[in-house]
Amino acid sequence: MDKHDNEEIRIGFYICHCGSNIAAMVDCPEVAKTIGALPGVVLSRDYKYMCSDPGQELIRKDIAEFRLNRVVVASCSPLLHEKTFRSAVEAGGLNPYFFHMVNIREHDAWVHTDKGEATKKAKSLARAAIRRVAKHKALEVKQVAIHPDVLVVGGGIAGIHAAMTMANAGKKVFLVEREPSIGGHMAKFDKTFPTLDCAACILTPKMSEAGSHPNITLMTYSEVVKMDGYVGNYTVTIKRKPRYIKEELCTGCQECIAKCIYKEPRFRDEFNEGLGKRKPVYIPFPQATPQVVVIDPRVCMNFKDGALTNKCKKSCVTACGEKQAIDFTQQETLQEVKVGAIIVTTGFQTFDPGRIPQYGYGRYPNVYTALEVERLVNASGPTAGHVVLRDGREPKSIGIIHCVGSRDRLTNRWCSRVCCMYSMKLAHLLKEHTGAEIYNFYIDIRAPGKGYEEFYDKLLDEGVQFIRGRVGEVTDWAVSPEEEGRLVVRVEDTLAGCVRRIPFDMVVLATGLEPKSDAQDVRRLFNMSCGSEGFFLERHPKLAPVSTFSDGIYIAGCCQGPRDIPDTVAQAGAAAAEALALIDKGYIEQEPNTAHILEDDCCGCKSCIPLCPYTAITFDAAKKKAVINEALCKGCGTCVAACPSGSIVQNLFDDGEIFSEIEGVLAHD
Amino acid sequence: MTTYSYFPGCSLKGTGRAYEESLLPVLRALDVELEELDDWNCCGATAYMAVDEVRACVIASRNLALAERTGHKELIAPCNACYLVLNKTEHYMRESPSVNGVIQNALKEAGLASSGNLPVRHPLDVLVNTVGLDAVRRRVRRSLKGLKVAPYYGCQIVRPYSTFDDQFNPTTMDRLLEALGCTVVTFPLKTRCCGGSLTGTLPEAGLHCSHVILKEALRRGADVIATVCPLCQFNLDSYHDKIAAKWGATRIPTVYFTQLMGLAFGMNERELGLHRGFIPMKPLETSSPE
Amino acid sequence: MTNDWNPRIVAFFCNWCTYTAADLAGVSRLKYASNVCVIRLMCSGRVDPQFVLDALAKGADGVLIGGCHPSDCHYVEGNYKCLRRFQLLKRIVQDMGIEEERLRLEWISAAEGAKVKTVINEMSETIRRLGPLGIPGKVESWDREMEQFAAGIEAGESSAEPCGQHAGIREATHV
Amino acid sequence: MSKPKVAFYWCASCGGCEETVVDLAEDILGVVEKVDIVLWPVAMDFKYADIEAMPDQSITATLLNGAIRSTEQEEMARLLRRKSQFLIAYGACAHTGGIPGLANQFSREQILAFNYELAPTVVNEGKTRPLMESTDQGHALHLAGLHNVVRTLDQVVDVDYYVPGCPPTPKLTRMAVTALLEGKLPPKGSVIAPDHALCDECSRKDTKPDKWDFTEFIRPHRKLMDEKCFLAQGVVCMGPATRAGCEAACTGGGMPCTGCFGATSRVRDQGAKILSALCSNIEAKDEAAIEATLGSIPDPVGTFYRYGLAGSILRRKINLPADEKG
Repeated sequence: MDKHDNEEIRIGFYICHCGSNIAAMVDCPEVAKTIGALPGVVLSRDYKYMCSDPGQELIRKDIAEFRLNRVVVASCSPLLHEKTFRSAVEAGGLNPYFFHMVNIREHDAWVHTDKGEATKKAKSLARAAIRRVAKHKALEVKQVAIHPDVLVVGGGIAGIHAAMTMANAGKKVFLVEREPSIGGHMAKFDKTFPTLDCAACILTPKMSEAGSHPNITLMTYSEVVKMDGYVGNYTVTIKRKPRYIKEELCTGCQECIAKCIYKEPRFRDEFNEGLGKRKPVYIPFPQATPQVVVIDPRVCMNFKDGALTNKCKKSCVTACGEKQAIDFTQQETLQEVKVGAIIVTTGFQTFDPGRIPQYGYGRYPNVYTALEVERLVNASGPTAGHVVLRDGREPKSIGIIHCVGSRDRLTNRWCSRVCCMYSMKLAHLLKEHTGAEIYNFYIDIRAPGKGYEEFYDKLLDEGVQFIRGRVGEVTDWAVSPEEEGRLVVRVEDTLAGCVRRIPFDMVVLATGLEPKSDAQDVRRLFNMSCGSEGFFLERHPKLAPVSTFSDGIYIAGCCQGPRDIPDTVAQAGAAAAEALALIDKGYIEQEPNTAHILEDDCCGCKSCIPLCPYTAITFDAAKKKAVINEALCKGCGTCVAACPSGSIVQNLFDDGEIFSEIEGVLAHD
Repeated sequence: MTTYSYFPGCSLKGTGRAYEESLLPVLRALDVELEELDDWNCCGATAYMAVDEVRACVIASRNLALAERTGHKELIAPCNACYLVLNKTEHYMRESPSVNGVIQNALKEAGLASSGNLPVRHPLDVLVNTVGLDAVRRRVRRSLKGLKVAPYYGCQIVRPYSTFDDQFNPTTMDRLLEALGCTVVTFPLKTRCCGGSLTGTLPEAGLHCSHVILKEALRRGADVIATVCPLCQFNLDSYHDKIAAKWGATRIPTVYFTQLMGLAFGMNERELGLHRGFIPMKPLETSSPE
Repeated sequence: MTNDWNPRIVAFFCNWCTYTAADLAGVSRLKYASNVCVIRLMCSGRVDPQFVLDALAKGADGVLIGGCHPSDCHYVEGNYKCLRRFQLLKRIVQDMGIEEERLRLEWISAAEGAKVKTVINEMSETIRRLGPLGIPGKVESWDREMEQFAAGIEAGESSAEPCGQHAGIREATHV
Repeated sequence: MSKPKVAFYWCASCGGCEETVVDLAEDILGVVEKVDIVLWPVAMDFKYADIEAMPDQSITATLLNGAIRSTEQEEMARLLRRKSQFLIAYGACAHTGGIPGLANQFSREQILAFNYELAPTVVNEGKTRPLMESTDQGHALHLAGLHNVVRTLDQVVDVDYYVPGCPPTPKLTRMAVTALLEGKLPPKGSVIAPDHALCDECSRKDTKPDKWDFTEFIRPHRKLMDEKCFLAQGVVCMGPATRAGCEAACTGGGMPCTGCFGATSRVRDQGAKILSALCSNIEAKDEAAIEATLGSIPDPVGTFYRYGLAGSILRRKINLPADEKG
């Protein structure tokens, strides 16, 4: 049935030393010798770096010189270099799929300790590949056009920067943000370390630019609920939550807020971490983008438990006047967009200090989180930048506890990377605002960045105290008059070598960064993986840090792991560049590992039809046989395994190939 | 009427007699019967644990085996030390095949066996999470309104196995006491060391631990300290003269939470063993039976 | 079992989760038993029960299948299909006299390099304990009864009893 | 020139195959006059000696039915192989082991013990077992020995063609014979039957649903079957994994297919394949629920390997002894 069935098989085998990575644990010449003796193998070499140009050149030359028609390379993981070698084979004039790769680095040399055993295993794996490759068939790569538009999920600094980069490159971008305004965490910060330039001053321009950019469609107060399709051709469904305001009509004059029947703001203000109050109709913060108010149906008089009652006299509507931007009947809507690539920048959440009760957050009013303090010191914050405790006093002494929910086996093991620096930033700002005496309790100071260490020095000069030791507890248990009515930090001073009790008016917890609580859902939504700690997993820790295992889906910012603003922006740029590279190619080549029905053999039993998650298999009522639409097939092979009469074949993974691989790994020398 | 296996341990038959005297009637009043294990032995705590952990577990495991044989679904151990050692033993039996091996062999010798899966529970846990606070409230005859109590849990009940409450800030007893009408004072030293056996070996250090707790309880304006552990009760109640001599008087009674429950249930102070404490509790003249 | 004997395990790993996890184990330089050979498939749903039986028949002492965690399948539900087949296959294999521990299905996500290590080590320990399955050898020994017999005939001494149980039929008995 | 010589022989089988030859009805006459039947124990009287006397290859074709289970069967298989140009495995037993192949789940001793002692219908105080050598009134009597393993014909000797089925249909038999007589031979090793699965010719095919979502497998005796596809009714039908050619005799007659024609040429293990197809379409997603559904298949081996065990990938229960005298 296949023209290659009867041709003479001439296999070239190459085993790579990968410097000493493989050679140190696998006796490469020995393997080359053994494999060279196998039937069908006309050439067997070991070489220092197969992936290098000379290595690939070698393959090309050999194909011509030795009339090779199959090639096997034993080196690293195919996930890393399969493409490389396939193109080398192609360059040699062969169909790229007359090639098979053997993973003797990640799956052998690196994980074993006995050279004899590792070598034996390398032989088995190679032998399997030799038997398999003989069965390989010539395959055609399918080219699929790419949709040029892009989706960015998450409107924090990462999302904004990625969107801007691509929009400036002329791409149409959909920027989806869950909150009523873009800006993310950065918008809540007062100053940024170590330069101390104000976050708002550098972020706001970017926000409004993104909001007004002709190539950017801003979708705030919206969430992605579904993603279909494949790289280059994704169909994404976006939920637009009702903000009860017609965005296009609202001018942001905020009259409605002023005229709301609630004279005073009295509801928890999310943006100010609950330190401030807002009205049912509000605008999250002065620089919010878009400058469009939003109505909170949970507290608005005109609703009850979110349901419209029209009980309110609607002074806001009157205030809005002929603009008529307020629409209480607004419903949640679903919107579909088609894009070629997706950049996920969904960010992080801060650690909930309630999980460490011994630090007293929630029990002692004067224990604050760092993010709360960011709002306290912020000029546009709830206290207009006036640092006062909940009881109105100004703190005379402040303790800042580092690594709360970081580097801790009981909560999160990782270092959150930014806490040391922002703690020092807050120390500086608090001192500036209050002149209070300030202590930092740290495990190690981690200041690895441009101007970071210098900033640490600066603080030492400013007389901020640093005590090395993880704080045991924050308590109001007083043993001396000066401790009465204050918060006592009990800590082992590991430099002085003694346990100390230090009383404070205010304690600040430098809470760490962790994956968003719904990261797992988002991961599933976009078909990504998560690391063990729950941050999104990059395709390769070194070489593909913003790619994921799903082609065309990229990640940037803290959703991939804790990082500071400069790194986040750099990463967002990188993700944008990757997406642009993908899109501007115009088409993607699809791995031809799809399945097809052997029409004469199919008996039309329909076993396979319900199994396909992509409905690629349909029943041809006329022929009474199943048909696979290879454009929809993603090549999982589930139907192939299930076909009871063996009438479905999967390219690259057909039964014959796999059986011979099994035979190969089990055959003895 | 639900029945549990009951492992009293040495304390409840000795220094902690009052605990048992109050525990049994209080539970009975709430339709819970305790059936004392026949032929139980030392739980393996203290010295054993320090000398040879595995053997200590073997000793404990015998009690677990006996309990499983009774067919009751759960075992109740009121003494924190017993509670901890029994749980610890089961933990090892599940986690460490080697330790489990030793234990099973030893048990086989005695014609016994233990799955290591029998739930070992503290009465506090049972009262709040199984019997329930509503049932408790319904049974209150004489509210303890006005009585200021410092809830003291000790170290062993939530550490290292926080099976039913937070390791650093347990609140189960707080809620129970509130259900009795008491005012529970905020007590940051809830789980701080009472001195444990140091009071015997290193009095200086041990007594200071107790002193700190007593002093803070007074500072918080508590009338009484409520405890869930015989050793804590003993340490906090028995050394007042020595403590006074060293750091000044800190007279405050320390009673078992079950004794307070008994009072609230309108039971007789003597039956509840309240007369056994060195520092007697002020009679509750204020609150009269409702 | 003899210590010099090393179990042979064939593993079928899905490309997206378990194979990647195994790569991660490599990158993290975790060390594990060297007697497992991984065959890469795109999805655990591609694991045809025939592959498992064939591997055993060709000399594997155990077969390990690795896929994405439930509801994490790169192809939505391939891993469920695999699980369903696996559960019945296990029963059949047991009925055919093979210890069920010789088959193992594990969900290992791309992040769980350490799990690859533990699973493989556990499994090769289990199988070391069970001893060799050695089906090819068994089949050989089964067929010996024939070889000997055939040899007997060739030697034209079929009235003898090569297997001690053959009755010569030279004297033409009527049928 | 003389007529081509044909032999029929009968090993471990029920005799149904012989019936089919007879079922050729009047066609048999056509066959008889075109060929010389040199061996047909069931119908005519021959001596093995006559066969032995023939020169090798002198028989044009031998249609051998039945699995190889005894030393005698083995010897005859080898003998006939030697004497024939074409050896044809005729019927499920010779082809894939057939029902006798199910004996590969038991050891030789288990089988003898059950048949001669333990079976409830057996009364045998003396625990007498058949002897291979015995004398009766001075005559030495010989019996064939029972092998430990049941084998398909091609596990013993080289086979040229296969005619599948339990039993094969007259139509296929005719096809085979005609092919031989007219010299229109398919490639060696072919199975003389279509190479697609049964559903293709099943009258119930059109009632096959597009989604199965099995929650339970019902056994045929449990309920009255209607005209719909058996799988649609939750009944295990081997049709999808079984070679066509029987013209859906069973499903047409109200019984699900039990798989006697064996698998298609693209499948190595019929049982594994039907298992894969059915299980993939179970509704449940968690182990417990899946287990519950599978619980309704009490004997998977007997169900999925009814005719194919001896020829399957595993062939025989692995932990049975290789050699057992009895």
